[in-house]
Amino acid sequence: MPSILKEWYEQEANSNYGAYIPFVGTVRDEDDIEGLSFDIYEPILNSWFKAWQARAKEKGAVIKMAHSKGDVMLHESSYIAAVFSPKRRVALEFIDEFVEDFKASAPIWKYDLKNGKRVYALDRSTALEGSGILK
Amino acid sequence: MPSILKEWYEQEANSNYGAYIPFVGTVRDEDDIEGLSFDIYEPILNSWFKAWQARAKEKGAVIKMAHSKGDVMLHESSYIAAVFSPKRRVALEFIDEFVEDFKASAPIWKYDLKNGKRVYALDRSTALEGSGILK
Amino acid sequence: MVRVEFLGPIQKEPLELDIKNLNELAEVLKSDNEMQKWLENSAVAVNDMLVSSRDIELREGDRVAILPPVCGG
Amino acid sequence: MVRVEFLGPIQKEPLELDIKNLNELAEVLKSDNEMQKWLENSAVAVNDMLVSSRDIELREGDRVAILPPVCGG
Repeated sequence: MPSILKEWYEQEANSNYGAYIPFVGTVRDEDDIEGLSFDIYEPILNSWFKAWQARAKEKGAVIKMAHSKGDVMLHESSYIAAVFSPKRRVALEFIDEFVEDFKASAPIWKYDLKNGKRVYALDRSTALEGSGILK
Repeated sequence: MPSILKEWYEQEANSNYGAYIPFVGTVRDEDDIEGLSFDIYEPILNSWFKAWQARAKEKGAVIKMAHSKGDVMLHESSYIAAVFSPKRRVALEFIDEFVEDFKASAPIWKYDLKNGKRVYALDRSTALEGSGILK
Repeated sequence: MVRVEFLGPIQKEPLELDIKNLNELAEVLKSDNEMQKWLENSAVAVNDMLVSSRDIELREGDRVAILPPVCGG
Repeated sequence: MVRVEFLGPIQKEPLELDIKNLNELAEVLKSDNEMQKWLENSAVAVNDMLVSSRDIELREGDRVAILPPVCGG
């Protein structure tokens, strides 16, 4: 298990949160890939994440996130997020909204690793909001 | 962090699930309680859980659960569940439905520990479906 | 005989009753002062299956459980 | 000058352009054959803020980023 889940749990051990919901995304063995690879644009990822931290704070919750850069092999975890909240309902809704917005908005690009090459996963990717304004 | 989360993760390490979502419920310090205490009626809990395992299997997912019996002190975890699924959407919906139905349907009774006594938490409890047929 | 058990916070020893159905059980429990408050919000299981109506016949050796409001987690 | 960077899978070196707004940037990129397919599905950030319209003036030293479709997780 990714050790960061334990670290996060210990960070909040005395914060009096009643619900802790991690999300662990793991690279699946499918389509004959050897693994996945990721590019991340950190400046925009960080400001996106700061906005989510502010939303969490408004609800008395805390959100944490980690994402791999570069290659991630089969059955390794590429993405981990977690929400801590006093109440379960807030936590359940928050992890869902956060993970979905992460998929739609985080500036991260995914590549299949096939025969040692990086192949951009265009068909599983989502255009960011506001895309196409230069066309 | 509850070690069972790691055990579950290792059990499914080679199952090729893409999403792992645990839910950890921890006893909060509130209302001057010293902790919580639980009674469990296992025969009905087990059949309820088996029905959920079957629902998970239908969706290609796996669900796991552990709940404390007896006393649980402040900041200790009383309840842990987890879903493993190939896809994130199934996992996010399943953990939410499972945890909510657990609250509404699992035959577990909660007591506040106050001044060393067990006080039944009637005001936070939910009547099971079909309650009142003998009144 | 039918064995009736009271779960969770209901502080009551099990009963062994000579009853044929849940209507008869309801009559017995209604006459019990300490049980009246629980009848409104408690569910009933017969042989560990929750039932949704009183329309249940009981047989020799059946087990009935009375389940007050729950709160796991 | 305005620096234009191409992120993720767009295999293109950064440009230093003498442009005043995103309309001028659009004209430059449309004339670039390898960029045409990306313009339809890419978003634009100015100084690391995503923008939702072309109605943006650019100043000396601004940085523009072109962001193709994403897939985290």
